[in-house]
Amino acid sequence: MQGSTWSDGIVGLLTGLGLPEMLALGIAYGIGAFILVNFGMISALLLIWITRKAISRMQDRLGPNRLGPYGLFQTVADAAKLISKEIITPSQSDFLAYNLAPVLSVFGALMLLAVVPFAPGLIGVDLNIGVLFVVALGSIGVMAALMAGWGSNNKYALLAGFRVVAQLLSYEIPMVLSILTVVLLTGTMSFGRIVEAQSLTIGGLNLGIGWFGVMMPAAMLIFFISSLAEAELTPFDLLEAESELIAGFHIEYSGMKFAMFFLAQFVNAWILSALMAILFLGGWQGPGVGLPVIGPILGFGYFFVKAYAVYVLQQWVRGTFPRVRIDQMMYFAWKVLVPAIVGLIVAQAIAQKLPFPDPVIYAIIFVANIAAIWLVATMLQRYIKGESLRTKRSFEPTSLIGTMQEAKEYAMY
Amino acid sequence: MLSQYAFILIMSSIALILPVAAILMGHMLGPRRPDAVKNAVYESGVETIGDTWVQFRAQYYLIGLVFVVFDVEAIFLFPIAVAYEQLSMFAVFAAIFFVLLLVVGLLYDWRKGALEWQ
Amino acid sequence: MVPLTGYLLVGAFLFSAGLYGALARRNAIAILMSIELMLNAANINLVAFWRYGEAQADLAGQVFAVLIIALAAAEAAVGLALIIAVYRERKTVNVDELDLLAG
Amino acid sequence: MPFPLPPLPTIGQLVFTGIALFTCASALGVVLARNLFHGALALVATLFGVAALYVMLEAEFLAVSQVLIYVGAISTLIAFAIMLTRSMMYGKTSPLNRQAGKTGLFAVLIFLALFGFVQSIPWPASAAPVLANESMIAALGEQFVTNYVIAFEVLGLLLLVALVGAVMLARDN
Repeated sequence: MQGSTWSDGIVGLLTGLGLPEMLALGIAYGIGAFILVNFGMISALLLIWITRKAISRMQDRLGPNRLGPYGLFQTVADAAKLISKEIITPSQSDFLAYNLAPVLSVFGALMLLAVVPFAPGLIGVDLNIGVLFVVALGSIGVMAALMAGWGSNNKYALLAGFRVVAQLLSYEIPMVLSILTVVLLTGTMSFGRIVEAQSLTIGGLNLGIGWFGVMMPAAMLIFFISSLAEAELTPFDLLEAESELIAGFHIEYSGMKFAMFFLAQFVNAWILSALMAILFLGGWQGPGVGLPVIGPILGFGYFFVKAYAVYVLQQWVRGTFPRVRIDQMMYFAWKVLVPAIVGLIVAQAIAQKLPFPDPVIYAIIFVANIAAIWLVATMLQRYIKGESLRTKRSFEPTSLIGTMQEAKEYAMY
Repeated sequence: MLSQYAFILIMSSIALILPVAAILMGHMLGPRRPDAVKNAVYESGVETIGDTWVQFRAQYYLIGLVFVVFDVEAIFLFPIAVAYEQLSMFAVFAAIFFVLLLVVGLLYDWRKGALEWQ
Repeated sequence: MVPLTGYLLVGAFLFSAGLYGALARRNAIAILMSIELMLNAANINLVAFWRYGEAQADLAGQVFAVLIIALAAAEAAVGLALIIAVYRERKTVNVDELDLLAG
Repeated sequence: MPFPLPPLPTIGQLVFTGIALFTCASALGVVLARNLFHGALALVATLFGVAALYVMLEAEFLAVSQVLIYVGAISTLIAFAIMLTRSMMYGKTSPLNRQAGKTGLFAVLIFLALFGFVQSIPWPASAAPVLANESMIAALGEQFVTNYVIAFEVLGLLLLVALVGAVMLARDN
């Protein structure tokens, strides 16, 4: 079905030792899966360190710097602390939902790693429906949030759970549709082939810079914004809004159970950045990946550099933007992102059927993307103008309120 | 193909066992001194009044509704996108018509204010 | 390989369970969930017959099944909206208390 | 005469049995759960089981749409509706109506009839290998907009009507 994969070597070795092929494959898969899952768990420690360092630099602080070089072992200490904490179970919580929720949320995050292509041939499993597999796993996170909110028997947790679900659902649509633009272009849903399609071969040499993000900046931007919302990062972290909802749907969780939600959140954020790198920034593609021996190693490096770069970008946005209100969150998802991406898809679908050579079609898609960005920018500008007018008015003397006509700019919304 | 899903099966069992093991370890290593106040529901220190199952607004349901319809749309568009190279012009228009039908639905909800958070 | 009978029996079980739920539960939402079970039972049979049947290349079973899944989504959306509307009027979703038309 | 041992089950059969038992048990949970939210969780489990059965039948696109639409969308709607109608409040009374006993007997009879019927027909025990999977998804997409284009467009219309109608029904006013 596909070329050589990572499991071939192990299977060959084991069958050479006289094991039946079925068992060899099972052992190989077991080893691979175990490595992947542990990679997810351990990289979360690193991610937390990166996050704290990045955020603190933006806030003119040093961040963790005591334990180990650059404070690298701070998160290890934190994990040790969390593991030795008492796990408090609130009275009247629902045993099934309360205890299953943290497990499921980690499960949903870790399983995503199964389809991430790390390097040429190094992908857990290159499913034909890889893209939809990722989207489908997102629904496990939704269920986990609902279960946690409901199971804790806490009004605030339930309310936050509802808000999380509303937000995740709203931003899942633009995210799925922005992935659809890539699928429409490549005609495949397997991540392996999507990355392979982003090479740029000139004169038999794979330059590896045919990234879709260059051609489809609007789709990439929409994916990035939705991934911020899906990862519950700051412009869209109103689910944790401390002033209203205490701490979100996991308020009643403590110790390791809380740590599980925490871990799932970081792994999720990283995988979303990795997905952006895969879908729009070429994954492991880069100059020199076509070379025989050094190529795969270079590809591995490229992938991680890109994924972590996008992750740091996420943190940058998180460190700079203020939190949106819930009505703005809804407005942005359904009235800005969804129409923009649906329009883009229709434009791209038409462009791809035009009887022109490929470069012309790509140029048309690029122009459509730029137009979409411009449209979204103008719409946002109008919205912000209306908002700032409203803010200004709410500070005017009360005697004037009611006597004034509604401003035209604001009345549009 | 089934061997690919064997990997998914193996990995999902590992991905389930690991968090369970971590939580059980937390249970074993951590102290265990529950009391009534500690186990009480946390509402910023204020005593809980009434039931948790307060009435929720229908807005949440409306979001779910629009989501369901667009989710179904997306699931149909993905195989069409995979097959896109081989499609005839008629098929392409059928697909675009399908998308436009749902856009009409979105516009209707927009006009009716179902997408606003009141 | 698993014989076709296995899939059909799972389908039969889901159908019977759904039937029981649809007829015996009092809560309208529970009835809706039971109906979803019955739809799933039908879907299992469709896909199983497609897989074990002669005309695999036709994909009719799969197309039907996807259409039914989408149909179930529409049904659930409208059905639950109805239940919510009824709840708003009558403050109950127990079907044996909803006897407006019984006179 | 030695008693003939049945052949050892293959791995596929073992996995199938596990999935089938899981699915049936959670289906029972759906209809019998006193707590409606537990019923919804059992429904999610059942739907996952059915998706796994689709994978066993090598219909992976169907499996993933099952998870996406049923688990991701419909179950969420059901959970929302449970909260909105405060159905948790009915936990004290019986979840079953007066005719539950008769209905249970009826359902068991139906299952037995189906069981006997299914057993009585010599179904094929194995199937031809499925066609290459990537091309199957493409073929599926092509079928939607060629052979089944009417059904496809009608479905689009139905979704539109559902969207409009359900929003009208569910809005607070």
